[in-house]
Amino acid sequence: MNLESLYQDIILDHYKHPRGKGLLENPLASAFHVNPTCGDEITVQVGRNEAGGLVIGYEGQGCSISQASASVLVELLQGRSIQESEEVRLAFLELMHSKGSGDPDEEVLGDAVAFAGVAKFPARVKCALLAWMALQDAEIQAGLLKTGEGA
Amino acid sequence: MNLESLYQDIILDHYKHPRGKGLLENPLASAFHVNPTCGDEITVQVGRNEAGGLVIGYEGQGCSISQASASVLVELLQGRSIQESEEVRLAFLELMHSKGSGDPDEEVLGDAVAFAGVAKFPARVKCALLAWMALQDAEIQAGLLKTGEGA
Amino acid sequence: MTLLDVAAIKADFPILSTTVRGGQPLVYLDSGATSQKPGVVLDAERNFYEHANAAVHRGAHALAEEATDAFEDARRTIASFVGARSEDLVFTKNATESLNLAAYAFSNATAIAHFDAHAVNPRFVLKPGDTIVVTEMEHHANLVPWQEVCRKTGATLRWIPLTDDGRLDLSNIDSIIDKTTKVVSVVHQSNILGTINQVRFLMDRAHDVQAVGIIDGCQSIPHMPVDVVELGADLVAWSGHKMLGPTGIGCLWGTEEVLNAMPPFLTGGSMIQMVEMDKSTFALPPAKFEAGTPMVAQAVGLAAAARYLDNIGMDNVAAHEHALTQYTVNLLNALDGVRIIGPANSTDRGSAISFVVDGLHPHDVGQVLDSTGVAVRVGHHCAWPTCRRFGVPSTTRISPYIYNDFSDIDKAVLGIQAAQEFFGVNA
Amino acid sequence: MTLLDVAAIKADFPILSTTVRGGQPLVYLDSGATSQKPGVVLDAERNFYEHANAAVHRGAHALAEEATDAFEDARRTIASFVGARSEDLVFTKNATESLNLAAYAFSNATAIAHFDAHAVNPRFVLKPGDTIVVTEMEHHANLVPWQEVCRKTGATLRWIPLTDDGRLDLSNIDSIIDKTTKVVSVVHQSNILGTINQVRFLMDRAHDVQAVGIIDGCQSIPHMPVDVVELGADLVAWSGHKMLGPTGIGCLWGTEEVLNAMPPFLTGGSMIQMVEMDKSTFALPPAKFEAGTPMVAQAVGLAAAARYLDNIGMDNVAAHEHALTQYTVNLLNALDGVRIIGPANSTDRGSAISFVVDGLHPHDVGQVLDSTGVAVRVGHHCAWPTCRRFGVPSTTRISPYIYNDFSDIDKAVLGIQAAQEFFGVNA
Ligand SMILES: Cc1ncc(COP(=O)(O)O)c(C=O)c1O
Ligand SMILES: Cc1ncc(COP(=O)(O)O)c(C=O)c1O
Repeated sequence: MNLESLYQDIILDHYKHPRGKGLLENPLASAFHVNPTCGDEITVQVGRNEAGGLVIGYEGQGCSISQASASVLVELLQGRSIQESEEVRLAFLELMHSKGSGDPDEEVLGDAVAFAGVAKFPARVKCALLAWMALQDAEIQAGLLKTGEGA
Repeated sequence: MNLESLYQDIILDHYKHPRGKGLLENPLASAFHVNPTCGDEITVQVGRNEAGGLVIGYEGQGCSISQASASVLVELLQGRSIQESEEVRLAFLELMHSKGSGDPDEEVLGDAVAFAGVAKFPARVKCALLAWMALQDAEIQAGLLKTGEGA
Repeated sequence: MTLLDVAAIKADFPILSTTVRGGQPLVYLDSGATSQKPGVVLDAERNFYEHANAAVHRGAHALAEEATDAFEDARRTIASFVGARSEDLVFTKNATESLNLAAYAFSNATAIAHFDAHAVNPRFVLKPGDTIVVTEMEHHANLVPWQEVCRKTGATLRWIPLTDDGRLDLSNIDSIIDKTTKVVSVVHQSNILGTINQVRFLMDRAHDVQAVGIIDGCQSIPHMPVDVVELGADLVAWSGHKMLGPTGIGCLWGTEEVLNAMPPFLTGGSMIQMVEMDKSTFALPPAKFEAGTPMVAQAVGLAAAARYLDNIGMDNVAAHEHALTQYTVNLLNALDGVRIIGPANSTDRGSAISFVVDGLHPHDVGQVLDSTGVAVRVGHHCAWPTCRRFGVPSTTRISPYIYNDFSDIDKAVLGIQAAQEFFGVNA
Repeated sequence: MTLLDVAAIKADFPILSTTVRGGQPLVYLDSGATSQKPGVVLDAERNFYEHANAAVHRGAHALAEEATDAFEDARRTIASFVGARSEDLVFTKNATESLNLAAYAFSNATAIAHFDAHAVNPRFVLKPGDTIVVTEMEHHANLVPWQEVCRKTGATLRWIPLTDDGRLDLSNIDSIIDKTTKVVSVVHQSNILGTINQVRFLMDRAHDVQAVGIIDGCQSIPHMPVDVVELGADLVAWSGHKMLGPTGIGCLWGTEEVLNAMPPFLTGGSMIQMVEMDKSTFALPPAKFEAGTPMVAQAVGLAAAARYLDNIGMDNVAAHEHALTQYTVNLLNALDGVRIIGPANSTDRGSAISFVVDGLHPHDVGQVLDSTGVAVRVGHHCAWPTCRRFGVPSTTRISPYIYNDFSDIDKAVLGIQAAQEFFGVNA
């Protein structure tokens, strides 16, 4: 049993008590992504607050990993600058593609370090990335990010 | 070397000195067949003489086996009744599908018994049958034979 | 127990004695996706490569003859496995290609008819107003190709809806299959619900209105005795890899009449009669539909698989699976918080059994099972609209085969309970 | 001798130590049709089945992950063998399917545009007056599919003619590739003549007129270093079985832009993004073009073949074949009554060498060679119009590969002389 390395308590907690779930009133852009193998879906919306920071809303249905990952994303990036959030997003991408050999920086990734174990399960990496890919897409649509950056 | 079992003298003789080659003036029907793997082609034509016997003409180009077989066919069947010629044709078909284990009846098959060795070379069976399939086709077109009979 | 000597059968499959996830013995319950291969199938393929490999139907040398013989012997073996003539059996790369081949007969004939109506058989020419009928339980492979035909011809797709217990709802069948219908293409046994459909009835209905009748036999031919001729269809498609055969080979059986009437699909070498720079004529079936160098070694492997199944006896395979189905359905029905999607009994249903667990996502159920060595499939099983029909995003599916026994099912059930426990959703 | 240690290479191929026709050691000179397979390729396939077999891209259990990894690793290996990104490499069952996939992009887009012009990229929509350009030395696989596109769209087929020494006659190229041209699809190395064509020049011409440029790389990729990106084409097709890989797998490489712009071909599972009963959206390439359960074991086998060739070094393969070509051409030129069909020298030509013998039919030449254990191909080599161009019904073809040496060629030449003797046509 290596279930605990995948389903860390932080993940289960975010799954059961998702943070910041809900859609925005006036999003700049909205991206709907599905995982075509399992049907999991997520809508991620972005806007900006007065200070220029990111405002993120989301809705979705799916497995514990995909839903917890969306919740962690919002908790981590809500209100941050585009530049800061890109740094976190890229670090998360790197961690997920590390096949489990990554050495995640908790300073940057916060609760998202809990996903380190997911990287050992290639079939679940897509679940963990679902919200993050949708975020990138929404940011590109909103003109906050250029196409192809860091993808 | 088992070349001699394939290329019996009779076959080489018919190849070098084809009998009855040439087209008919007023055929009842004409069938053009090709071997799509090698491009060998034959046209077989049928008519009937006053006694009701078969009149056969042909033209073609191809390997020794296909050309000798056409020559043997004409020599054997020219002037015979439809019924007799069917008997020979079916006996030849059987011999060709015998994989070399056939015991050909020289009374029925005449020079065509020389093709017994060809039956051991699956890739050449088609060559040997080319004229005989075209004959059947021409006979069906001419109304001398019903579709599917013995095929 | 059941009729089969499962321990002996298991020993024939090298992979079934391996372990996964750090030492867990593998319990493979995902045969609906793909089956495992017995050693005899792997041996047959290798033996072909080591002794007879050459291009088929094109060469005249000794190896080419042996390769051609091996290929055509394989065709005869596989044809006779389903009660067919070998002339009526077309090899493809998988069932998806087989179904696309059927679908393209319609879009190709329709396109050619624009320029040369006499060159095609009118049965295959579609126009706006024509309808194509499928069911709401099709695998994407028997749905998307027909959507595409509609996009290309203006025809309309209709489908037979489902009842809540996962059967075809035939109450309005006369308004679904009607005079406008040109194709009826239905799955024999659903890969997600397990339902076995009354295909003979539907094929007869298709023929009543002169439609072409097609059956997706992917989940029936590996699991029960099937005589394709008796199904009453014009075309039947299935895959080799789900019946112990290699990947990369599928089959399409058709009646002589319909195979002759269909235009070719893939074109190129070995499917022609004559070729000139600006026009070609085509060979007779099955060659007409087998352009290019075929999957020769895979055909030889699949023939070995058919012989292996024949030795067990397809009646015995079906009886064995029926017993497993009954056992599984009963256990799942007894589990709190577990709901079967599809028939919740073992009447007219095969061994693919989908279910959902209250409060748990199938991915998470599957992951817990996996951590105990039990391999099941989670997701929409390429039948996404069927999931939607039952209001679930996806399911977990147990699909046993000849190498599974009751103890494998027990392990799966224990895993489901472990998942409920782990995620704290015990009923 | 040449650069390669042929004896050591031969020992890697189990079939090459077998005998044929009652004890004759096999001399395999038919690699243009299909190559033999080294043990490492057979081992890789078997190892996959025995340790990792499962459905790819669909499952989440341990085996499914291993199978998916094996499949995608294979894609990376094969892509890097031809200098490509793995995202741009599509697996098919053979080159014929790859070329049909390309051709169907045009007929499908054209049919869809009838009903929904916005749903397709206009580059792929054809109409009467548009032209498709091929050459007079195409394999049927790169000719018949385009004839079929013309039948379905009203477009016209044009071809680049040949010179008497078997080269492309480019003297009128500007009137062949012109503003009406939407596709230029040409063979890189002819399988019948051996000619290596100036594909870069032709692809650039294609792009000058905004046509899609396609290369049939079946006979080049196995035999010389090829960087598909540098060829300048939009799409490049080839087969696995001619480059030491298993039967049942082919490749289509494409630029990201063109693969994205093409409509899907085969549709069904694994190539979708979302499916509803009446409409679907599609995945990105390469998945978009890989409907159904793929040829997983074959991809793994082909990757082993690519590694095997990489270990030898494609430069060395090409140099070796060049030496064999030179040797063969010289010997054939020196034989009375023998005429090479194709370039009669070794400049810009590969090792497939066709010839005719005065007074002898190729079938009979091949048969005599076969009786001495030498396997060559006879017939029109699926390039029937090319035969007609040279006024011959068919040819005999010697096509050596890495496991052949000069002594194999010597045996073939002895066989030709024996045939002349046997049939009494000695010059
Ligand atoms: C030049 C060329 N193109 C296309 C093909 C077709 O390849 P396949 O039969 O593997 O589809 C071949 C080989 O037969 C070939 O030599
Ligand atoms: C019912 C059904 N139809 C079609 C298919 C498609 O088969 P394949 O993926 O082998 O083409 C499958 C399996 O995936 C299936 O279960």
